[in-house]
Amino acid sequence: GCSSQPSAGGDAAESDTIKIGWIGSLTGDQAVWGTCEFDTLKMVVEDANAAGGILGKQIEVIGYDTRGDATEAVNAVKRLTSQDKVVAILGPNASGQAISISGVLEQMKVANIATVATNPKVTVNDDGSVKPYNFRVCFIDPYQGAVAAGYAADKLSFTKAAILYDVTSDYSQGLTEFFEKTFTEKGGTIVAKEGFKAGDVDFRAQLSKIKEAQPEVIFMPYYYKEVALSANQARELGITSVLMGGDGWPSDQLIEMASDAIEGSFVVNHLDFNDPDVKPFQEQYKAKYNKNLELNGYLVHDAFKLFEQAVKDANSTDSDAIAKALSTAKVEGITGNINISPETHNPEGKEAAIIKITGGNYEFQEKYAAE
Amino acid sequence: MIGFIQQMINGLSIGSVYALMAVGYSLVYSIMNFSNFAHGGVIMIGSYIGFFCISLLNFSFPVAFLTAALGSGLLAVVLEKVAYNPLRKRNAPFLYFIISAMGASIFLENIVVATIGPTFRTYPPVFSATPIQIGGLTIGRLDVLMFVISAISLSILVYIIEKTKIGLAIRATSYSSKGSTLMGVNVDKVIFTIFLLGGILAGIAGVLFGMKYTVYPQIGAITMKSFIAAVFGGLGSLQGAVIGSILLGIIETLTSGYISSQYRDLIAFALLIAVLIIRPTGIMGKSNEDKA
Amino acid sequence: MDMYYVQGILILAGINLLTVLGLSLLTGFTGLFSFGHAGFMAIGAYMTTMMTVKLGLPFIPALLVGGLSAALISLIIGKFTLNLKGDYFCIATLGFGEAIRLILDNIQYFGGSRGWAGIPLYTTFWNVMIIDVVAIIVMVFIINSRHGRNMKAIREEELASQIVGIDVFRYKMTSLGISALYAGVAGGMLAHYLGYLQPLMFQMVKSTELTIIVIFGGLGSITGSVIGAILLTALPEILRDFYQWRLVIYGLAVIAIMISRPRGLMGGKELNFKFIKKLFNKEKEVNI
Amino acid sequence: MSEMLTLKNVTKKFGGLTAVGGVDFSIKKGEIFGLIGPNGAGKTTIFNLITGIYGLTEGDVLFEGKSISGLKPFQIANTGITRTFQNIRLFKNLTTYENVLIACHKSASYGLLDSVFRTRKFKNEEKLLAKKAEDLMELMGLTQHKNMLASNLPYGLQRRLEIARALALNPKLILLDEPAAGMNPEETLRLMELIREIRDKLDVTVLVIEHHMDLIMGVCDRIFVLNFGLPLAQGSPKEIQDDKNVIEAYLGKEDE
Amino acid sequence: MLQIKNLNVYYGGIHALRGVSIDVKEGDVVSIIGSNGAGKSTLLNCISGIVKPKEGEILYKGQPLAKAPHKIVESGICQVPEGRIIFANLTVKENLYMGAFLRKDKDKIEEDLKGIFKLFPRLDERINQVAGTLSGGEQQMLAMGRGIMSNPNLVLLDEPSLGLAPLFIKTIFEIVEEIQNMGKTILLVEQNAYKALSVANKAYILEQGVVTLEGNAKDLLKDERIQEAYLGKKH
Ligand SMILES: Nc1ncnc2c1ncn2[C@@H]1O[C@H](COP(=O)(O)OP(=O)(O)OP(=O)(O)O)[C@@H](O)[C@H]1O
Ligand SMILES: Nc1ncnc2c1ncn2[C@@H]1O[C@H](COP(=O)(O)OP(=O)(O)OP(=O)(O)O)[C@@H](O)[C@H]1O
Ligand SMILES: [Mg+2]
Ligand SMILES: [Mg+2]
Repeated sequence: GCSSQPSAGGDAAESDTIKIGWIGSLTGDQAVWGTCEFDTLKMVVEDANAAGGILGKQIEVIGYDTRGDATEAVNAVKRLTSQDKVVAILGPNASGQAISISGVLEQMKVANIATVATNPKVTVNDDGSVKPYNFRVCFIDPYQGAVAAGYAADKLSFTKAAILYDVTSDYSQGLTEFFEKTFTEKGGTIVAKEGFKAGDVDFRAQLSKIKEAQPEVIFMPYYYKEVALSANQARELGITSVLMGGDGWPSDQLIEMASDAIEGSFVVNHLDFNDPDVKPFQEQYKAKYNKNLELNGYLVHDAFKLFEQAVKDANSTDSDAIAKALSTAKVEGITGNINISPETHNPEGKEAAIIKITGGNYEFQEKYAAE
Repeated sequence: MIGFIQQMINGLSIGSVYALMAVGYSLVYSIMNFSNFAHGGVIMIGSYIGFFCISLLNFSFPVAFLTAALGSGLLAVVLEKVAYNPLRKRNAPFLYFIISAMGASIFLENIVVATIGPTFRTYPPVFSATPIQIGGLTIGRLDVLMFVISAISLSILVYIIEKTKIGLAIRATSYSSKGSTLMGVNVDKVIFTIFLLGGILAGIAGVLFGMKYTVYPQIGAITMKSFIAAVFGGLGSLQGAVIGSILLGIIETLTSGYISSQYRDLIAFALLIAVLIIRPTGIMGKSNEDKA
Repeated sequence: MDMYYVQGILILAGINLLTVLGLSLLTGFTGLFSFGHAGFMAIGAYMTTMMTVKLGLPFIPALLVGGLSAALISLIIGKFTLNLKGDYFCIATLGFGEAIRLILDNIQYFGGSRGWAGIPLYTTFWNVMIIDVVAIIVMVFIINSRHGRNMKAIREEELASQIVGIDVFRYKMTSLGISALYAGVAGGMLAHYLGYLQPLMFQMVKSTELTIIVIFGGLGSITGSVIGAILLTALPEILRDFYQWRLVIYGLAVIAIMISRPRGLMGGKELNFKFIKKLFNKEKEVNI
Repeated sequence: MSEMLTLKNVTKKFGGLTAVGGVDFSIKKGEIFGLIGPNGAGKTTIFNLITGIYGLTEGDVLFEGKSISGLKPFQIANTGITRTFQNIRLFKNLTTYENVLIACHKSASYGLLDSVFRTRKFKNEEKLLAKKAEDLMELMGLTQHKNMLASNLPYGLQRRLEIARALALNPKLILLDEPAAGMNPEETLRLMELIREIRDKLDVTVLVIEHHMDLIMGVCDRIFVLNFGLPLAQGSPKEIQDDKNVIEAYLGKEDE
Repeated sequence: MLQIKNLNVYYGGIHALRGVSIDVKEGDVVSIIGSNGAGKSTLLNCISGIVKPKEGEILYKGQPLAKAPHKIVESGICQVPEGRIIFANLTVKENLYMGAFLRKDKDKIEEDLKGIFKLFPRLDERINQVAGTLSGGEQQMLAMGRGIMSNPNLVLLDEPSLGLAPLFIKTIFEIVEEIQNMGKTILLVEQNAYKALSVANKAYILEQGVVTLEGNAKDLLKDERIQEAYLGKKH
């Protein structure tokens, strides 16, 4: 027969390995981030295993590609939870996938720790109640948008801002919404708000229009490939405004692709890349994969640390027990202290790092929190 | 006013990007009567070939350019042999060609992801990045180059197709390959030529693209725009493809600049439909309304 | 294989199948090629969800509303574009699909591009199967009637169809409408399977995938569509362990089937047609 | 009112070329009417004008007293005019049977919902359609090729299938564009009988274009001759055969 | 000139030609007569290389015929196909130039073009018209003209009189004779058996894929069986 009774967790407790799952984009236009995230996770897990594993058990990672597609994410999670019987899932690197899997997680009683899924809806329902099996280690869109706007208005004293954003991206739209809200609340004006569509490579039409509005700062809340292209094109058109962005920016690739154009820009980030504590981690990754570490790597590292902590707290490898432990877990990660709030399943009070790009480097300015 | 002129320049330059892709695409369409959705994949490969020639093998720019053009030409020919030729031999309907092309496109994109990796790659600077400035207007050097190359390749192709014997054979074959076989045309050779030319154009486009927009596995996706542009202009007509591309570029920028950038594609699409309602075969398309 | 996981795939295959059936009518039987069916799915998905979430309608009526809205929109689109030939129509539908997505991206009432979360999970294995079976029966009945035959005639030769008195435009509209209805219902089911909606789900790639299934299965074959939907939904799942390589294999598989079986898997034929027919006869006895 | 079809000053220009200029004739009910003329005289164009495939530049076409100009081809077909094509246009990838069956569709009236619910009406009418298609194939001698794809039929049979398909509409008027092309004299003779049979048994008026004079002279009641798009002569076969202009422009001298 | 031995052709399950053997002498007009579906076009298509026989041998000037259709044309065999297959998207003139595709002798081509226009003045009048809009008969003339333009040694004519006005059919057969006088060999498939036999030196009767009768054309013209089956009651 085809009984659809969920049958996860259970027997996993008796085995002597702990299986964890990972999902994310290994193909499609988000593959850069997904690939780095998965690679980093494998590396971190190797280290953990070398150090004796968790509760004396070795850890095994099973990762599946989602192509950035919500439907695929659901399939992958069904497979991870029911067939591979993982005790928790890390990833994915986008909110859409993280939201769509919550039904399966609840059915199978397996927790997910999202890495860079910044949409508030990932962990809470529409009515404000928290989803029992969804967690994350990053701060959320409203926070990031507010930080950027607050910093631009209060610290940099800008009053005229323009926004260029990706209409089709939930991430970009989220940041835009909250940047706009906070910035105007603080007395600034949005002099231009222009959109483009994922996959676009030419932004000169929008930028020409922005140029005419003469903003002091242009907020560019999207990923670094588009950032590089649009920043270069902006400078080409003679735009001299300061550029500002979110956590889609930080990457060595960005510097490579648009070093001059982004000079003097401000970025809201999760951490300070030049922090001496972070360096060894970056170098280890670089040595192992001969690629530069992307932001996702830091966050998946923290997600794993959080998971490790929860298993220890629960003193069990039962998926449900891990989920319970996660909702109060505390851990010190490379992106800051992560204190999961039981009400929101977000890392509360996580401060953002403000970074300025100077001389082709990400220079840490200060920790900054929106009120 | 300056703003408007700048927008026109932007439009023209985006249009010539589309045109560069649309010509190669339209060329294949004009003879095979199907939309070669793998064209974007070939462009992408061309872009990678150029990139590796310059950055890994330290080829000079012209040599790299040539290698990329020939490499893509070769790839297009191989693609034809593998994915289309068997269909052609069986007189399969055009839909099957399209699907085969889609399969090829998925294959190309993902083989690059799986082997070379998904990272973005930046061409080393070949041209001075500083644009030409004329009285407050900016014109990118690469844009000018693209425009010139589109114009040249279009002229050459139009000459070949309309004035030469092989061009005549190409047009005849596009209507009936049985008929032209009976006239002694080596249809395989004609198709080989077409794909080679189309591939070379794709390679050229790929390198220019890579320089302008960086190289990554999905870069071929922009060909969708040139496909639309080719329809705008009238499928199978090379001139139409270029006119459609330039028009689409200008419409897009003017919409972004003066109406709404958020709804740009919606408006461009509405205009496309309007054009097609008035001229069901695009601007330059001949209505090959056959006689009853 | 765990049934929970397998069922998940079957549900998705069933949802895909629903759209593919509609698309098969349009492409396989009427000869119109659409790149915009993900758009109709999107309309169905959002309308159905609006009905269940905002207006509190039960699932099945909501699905009908979703399907009918998609059909209605398709008729409006069709009015303007069905006179276009071949690739021109194809591009028009492609533009439409992208336009729908762009509009949804900008409608904050539906969550914009940030998506719509918290949709109740009404879609189950059984309701998908039942709807599929009904959908297949209805489709086979339509195709094996004068209406279906007229559509085939249009696919073959438009002018000759006119001359034997077939209102080509009306039949194209009918075919488009029915196929959009199917897509709309499928969209609604998808929304209530995932519990989340985002315009991103209805990218052109989705339309492409659907078309690939239809042609993979064989134009003008319902059996082909069924087998194609199951096979091509399952294939990426079977290949899951191959990470990045699975889409490479998928692409190769598509080319391989096209060149080795240039009429698609079923080559326009119906598998065990007699069997299905027998099945229908039984159905009828129950019905009447 | 026995006038079935009337052409009044029918004119068609393609750019500068007048393919048909000021043609007037009318066909009576039950007639077999021949339309002849040299190649490129405009005969097929007249068919295209009558069936609505081309729009008239000038003039009017009346069918049973009512103007049909401006109607769409399918509407004209539904008033009772149908045709065959000079360049055969069958539903190529469908079988002979399906080709005929499709064309029978107007003999049924069940709707989409009837077919979905397989109502009694559906079943009865489907049986009727099948029967009718079989009869027509029998009449045209196509029964043994029932399940062959139309595109694989030999040329001559394709022509007969076109006629069968046209008859399936129960037309009042059928236009045949060179039905005997590609048939040998023997087959042409059979076709002549068939045309008479169509008129007598099925009560269909026939307008036929042909270059086989045996056929035209053998079956037509009246003949209209066109030359360079203009009327050249009109009359009984005898009159036409003896018409000096017609001989000079079209028939040539008998050489035997 | 052309020798066909024991040709067998299948279309899927259909056995279209069953052991057909034919001999064509240089300079002859050879007619092939048969009812619809007898396999006449199939035979010509085999010679042109478009249809591949399952069995059998075709010798041209004593050598096995080339495989690729375009090579066959190169060796001097040209078919004027049934149903014309003109290039509907090209103009009349371009169609004629396509006929001369393999020829290199530019001046001679222009000369031949003039010759064609003399044979078919109508084509001259329509020289820049898109061929797809020509009348049926005009298309047939174009197909003939295009065939002649390739200056072949062996011409395969598949029902050249199809759709032509009576006056013009005469012309077509005059042209056939004229081509023969130019020293070319012709293989003619015709429904108009009377005319076909009148111009031919030799003829074959093809019935359901089998040659049932062959012989001197003038003799066959008098043959009772032929008169009954193919010439109609009178002619
Ligand atoms: N769409 C068109 N555009 C331009 N000229 C056309 C078109 N259709 C027909 N003609 C021209 O009009 C004339 C009449 O053509 P039509 O097909 O009616 O001739 P026809 O009498 O049927 O000749 P045939 O006996 O050879 O079939 C021809 O000279 C043809 O070239
Ligand atoms: N492509 C094909 N597929 C299947 N059967 C075919 C095909 N082409 C021809 N046939 C069959 O082969 C037989 C011979 O056909 P062919 O066209 O050679 O006849 P023909 O003598 O030229 O007839 P006609 O006088 O009507 O032109 C016929 O029975 C026909 O149905
Ligand atoms: Mg005609
Ligand atoms: Mg034949």
